[in-house]
Amino acid sequence: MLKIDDIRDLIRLLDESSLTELRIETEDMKLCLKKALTAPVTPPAAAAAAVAPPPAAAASFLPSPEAAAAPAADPAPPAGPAGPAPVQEANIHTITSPMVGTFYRAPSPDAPPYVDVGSRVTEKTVVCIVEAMKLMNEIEAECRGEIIEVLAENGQLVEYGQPLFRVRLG
Amino acid sequence: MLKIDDIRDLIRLLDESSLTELRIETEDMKLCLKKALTAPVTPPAAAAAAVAPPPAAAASFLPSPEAAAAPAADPAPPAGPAGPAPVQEANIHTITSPMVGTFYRAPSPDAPPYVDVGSRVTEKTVVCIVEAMKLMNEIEAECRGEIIEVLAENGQLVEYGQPLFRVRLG
Amino acid sequence: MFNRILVANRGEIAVRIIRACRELGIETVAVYSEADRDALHVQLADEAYCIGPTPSKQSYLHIPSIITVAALTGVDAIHPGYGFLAENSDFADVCEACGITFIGPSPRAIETMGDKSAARAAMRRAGVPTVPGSDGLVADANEAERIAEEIGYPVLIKATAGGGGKGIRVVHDRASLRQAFATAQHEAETAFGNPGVYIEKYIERMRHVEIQILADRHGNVIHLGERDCSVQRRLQKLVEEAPCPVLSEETRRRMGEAAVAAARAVDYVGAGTVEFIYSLDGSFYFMEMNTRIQVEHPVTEWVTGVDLVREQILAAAGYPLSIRQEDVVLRGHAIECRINAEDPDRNFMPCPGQITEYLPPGGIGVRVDSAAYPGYVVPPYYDSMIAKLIVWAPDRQQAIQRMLRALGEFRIEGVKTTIPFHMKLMQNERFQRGEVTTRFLEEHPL
Amino acid sequence: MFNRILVANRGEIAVRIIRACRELGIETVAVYSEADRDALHVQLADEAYCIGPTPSKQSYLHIPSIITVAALTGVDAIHPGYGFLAENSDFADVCEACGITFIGPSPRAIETMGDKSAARAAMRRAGVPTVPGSDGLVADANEAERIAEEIGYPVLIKATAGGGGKGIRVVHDRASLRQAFATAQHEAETAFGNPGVYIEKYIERMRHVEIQILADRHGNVIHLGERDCSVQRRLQKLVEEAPCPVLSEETRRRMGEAAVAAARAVDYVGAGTVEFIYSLDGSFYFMEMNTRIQVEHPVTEWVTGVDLVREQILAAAGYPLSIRQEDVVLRGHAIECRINAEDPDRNFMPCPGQITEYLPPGGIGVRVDSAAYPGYVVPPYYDSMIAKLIVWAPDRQQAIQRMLRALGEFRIEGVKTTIPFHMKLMQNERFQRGEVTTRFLEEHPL
Repeated sequence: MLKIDDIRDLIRLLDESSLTELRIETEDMKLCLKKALTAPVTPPAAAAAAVAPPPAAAASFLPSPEAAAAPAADPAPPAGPAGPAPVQEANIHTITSPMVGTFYRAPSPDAPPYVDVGSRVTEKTVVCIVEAMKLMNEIEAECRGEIIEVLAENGQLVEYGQPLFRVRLG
Repeated sequence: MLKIDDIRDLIRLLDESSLTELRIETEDMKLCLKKALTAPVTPPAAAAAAVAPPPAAAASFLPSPEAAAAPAADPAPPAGPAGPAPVQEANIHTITSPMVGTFYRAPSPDAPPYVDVGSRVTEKTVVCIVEAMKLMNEIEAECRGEIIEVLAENGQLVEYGQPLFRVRLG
Repeated sequence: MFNRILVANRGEIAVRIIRACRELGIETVAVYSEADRDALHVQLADEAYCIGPTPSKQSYLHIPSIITVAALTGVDAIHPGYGFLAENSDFADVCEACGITFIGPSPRAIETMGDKSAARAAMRRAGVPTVPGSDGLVADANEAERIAEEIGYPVLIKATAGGGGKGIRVVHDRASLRQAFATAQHEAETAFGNPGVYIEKYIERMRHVEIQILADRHGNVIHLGERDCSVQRRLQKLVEEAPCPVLSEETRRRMGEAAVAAARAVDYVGAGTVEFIYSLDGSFYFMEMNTRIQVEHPVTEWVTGVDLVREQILAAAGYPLSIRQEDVVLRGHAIECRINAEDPDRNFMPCPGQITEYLPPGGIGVRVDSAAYPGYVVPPYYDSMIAKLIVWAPDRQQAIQRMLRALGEFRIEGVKTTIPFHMKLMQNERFQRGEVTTRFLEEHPL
Repeated sequence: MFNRILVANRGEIAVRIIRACRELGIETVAVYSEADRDALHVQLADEAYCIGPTPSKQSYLHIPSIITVAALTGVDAIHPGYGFLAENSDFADVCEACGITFIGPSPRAIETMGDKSAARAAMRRAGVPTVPGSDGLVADANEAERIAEEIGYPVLIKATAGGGGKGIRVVHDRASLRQAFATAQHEAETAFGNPGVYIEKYIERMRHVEIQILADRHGNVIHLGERDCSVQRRLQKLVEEAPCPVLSEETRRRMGEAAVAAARAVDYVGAGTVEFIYSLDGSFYFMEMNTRIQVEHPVTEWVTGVDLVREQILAAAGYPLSIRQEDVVLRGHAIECRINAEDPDRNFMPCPGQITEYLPPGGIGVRVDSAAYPGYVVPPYYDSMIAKLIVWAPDRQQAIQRMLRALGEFRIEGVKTTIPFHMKLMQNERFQRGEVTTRFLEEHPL
């Protein structure tokens, strides 16, 4: 009869091999090990989830007749929806948009931007404006640190939750 | 018999590996460990495959209205379809039915069975009859050894490929 | 014609609208809450924007966000679906003010029909039969008592701002009227922010029969026959069918004409539904008008061959209706079952979760409207409907057999559904004979 | 009525038959080959039996095994579907001899229509127009030459035992006739075990138009309008529609009457199809009769509202047809696309394999007949059809838009399919204008 160490070995062997299943039957014992089909099968959930991350991919789960017919003729779609916020690195904070609207980096077209890469911010520093329904919503940093990346473009439609700035805390 | 610590080890092993399933059956114990596929989704492939193995489960993928309505009133369904032949143990041969038909263990109702558990068979030994289209087809052992199990019942409908006898070779 | 429409909804109705748009060559813009990132309507639309967090109030009901997306994506029109903002006249107003077509009737029509007591009054003026009751709002318990005596018990006290079965109390005798009246007013105030209530005679044995109407901007108003939605649980519809199994041709005609009169009374445009109480003696009374597309619209689509969402969009764009009243011919029988993620064995407790396996039924006479797919997670935040299963057959008996067949084929694993309930219902002899009132499930639990 | 039917087929048509039986309250017995253990028809039937190994000859074409299961499970009838044993008169004979109803016409009718030259002769006697050509089999090359001169080139040399586009040669001039005749005879002998050939005028620019008929055992024969199956690739149908976009009401009537006469000539019972060559000048000629249910039957079901498989089963059980000729009314337009596991970019090379993701389209006017499901493995041993996608709309243009919408929604991953081909076809202007002959794809590759 197989011992626990034998089984451990078998698991490791199967794991490292390209095999997907192992069955042993003896007079006094049956053992069956199975492995998920590594890559070939994308489970639907993963496929669906995979839809979100890359911007503009949200409409790609099912091809639209138009898209299939004229893949290149699409008239400049606006920025795709924001994927789920990227994994937070330690010490880095991402400022996201609290509403859907137009993103403006400055209070007026000819004014300098509120912040830029390298700017120091505190909780109350206004970092941008998101315009919704003709209302200019000043967005505050809500953290203390240094802007290390601007993630949205001036005048762009930003979604709820879309990352706008990355800030190194401190 | 496995101890709780062994099982704990096995769980950890399975968890850390890319395997998804582990089954152990011994005389006095059955153990089955399963893991959800990456995302907690059952990939359709695995789900569909799971339909086949247990005999009589083939018709269960979609419930029939009748079945759901009156689960007990089903008028004696004949033996379910044969599942895939069980894994061949070393030294054991399974004689399967080469056609669909009625299984008879003896040449006539009052004659003794061709073979029984313990009977010695050679390649040409007739082990049973499968009647199809009023034709009595004598089935030969096609192996040499000792009958250790009779798997079908006299007068039963047997499918193509259905296991009829188990023979210990030698 | 519209080039681009924003779909201000989620779930199967958002998918339904996207399908209609695609067939019309109209681009679609979907909006979604954070919980609906992986939703089918998001995947099917040409573009999709996250407009807010999970709670509806901050997303699907949040007018500023929706209007912002509409303006920034340059849509010509917004389709509100049903629920959410579909019967919100403020929203229709805002759309109009922003130069975006609201696919639905005028804000005034929504408002009139949304105020139940104003609607009753308008219907009476239009000559549509209404249930005996108060002329408008009832000021106090004394007046309530007087009216109840006049029309006879039992009576209903209804919140004028209610709807969809909410804000209603039954009073069986004088002894309990005063207490009930006070409670009803208080509840109406709390639930709807409007304490106004009115009184109606309570018709105990009734069928819920409703007429589908279509109207364009050129004065054409037609009706497309009725739907029977009598199978209800706590005033929520579970099964709908067309035609109603007990309506005479003559009553159908009169009810249809009443519905057209109701629509004309508010200068209706688009698709709408006039709900009637159908008493078992053959008389009928106006109940309310739903100024939007309805969940159960597919059964009408199948027996008439008319695509209601398409007509609704075309009417909003100023096109005349594609059919005239005389072209409306009912053919065969259609039934819809609402497949909800609920456990019928545990008092229809909602069962959100992941659908691990999903295979809808197919073949002849079967339609499935759904936003589900294998791996989809039914979120616990919105309604529990997973799919609408609609069947058609030449007659009702065959339609019931077909529904039973399709329900048996429908494979949904991972969450409990109402499929077993519907299978029992389809095999119930009373249901098969068409002997159903709105209290059917109460009186004959399956 | 039958209590229990054996379904002697696999794939979507087996599922179709099981669905019809279930709706009629008839139990079903499925049979399957070793390769089809996990097939949907096996899962859906009330019982299922493995009857042999993978090759059709040893399973789906193996009469003794099928009859054995039928006898042992006590079925009243066998439905052969299409293909396999559906047009095998020996099988129909054996069924009869065993006291089991064969759901189809008599063995004699199958035989007559299966012998193409005998069928032509029978049709001429019945007054059904046939293509100019030989009176029966052509004995030798001299006779062939004489007939070809008479009717004019180009001509077709056809194997009397052929069918479904197999065993046909085109001869364009006298120079190549003798050689072609000899080769054709040899091929016919080799392929069908019968060297008999006959000659017909080759009509180059034609549409394939066929009439659906239904007949019962009480002498009622009706037709249910036509299907246009002109979109073909190597004589294999890819897309079918009803009605034919160019047929006049008058031609429809005459063609229908000719089809009824054809059916009456062989005392037909059940569902059958009379295929015609429709020449662009408006004339039509009998091509052949298929004595079974056809792949493309759903388009007729949708425009007529008649369940053909149900009628077929009821007729076999001795019931009269449920509709009369005057009740047959065509409504709207239906199109079917055959979704095959083939790579349209690589010359329609078959692509068997596992379907890793599967989500059929839904919503208004969409029907899917399929035996696929997520995880299903399309075996390489049988035909490559995965699904039939059928749409209905009030007119042809809307039906095309709807088909495009549904094709775009249809999600099949893991195998290549003909969906991209169908999307191109639906967007082709000639197809949209209905200007299609059987050589369309040859002359205008998509």
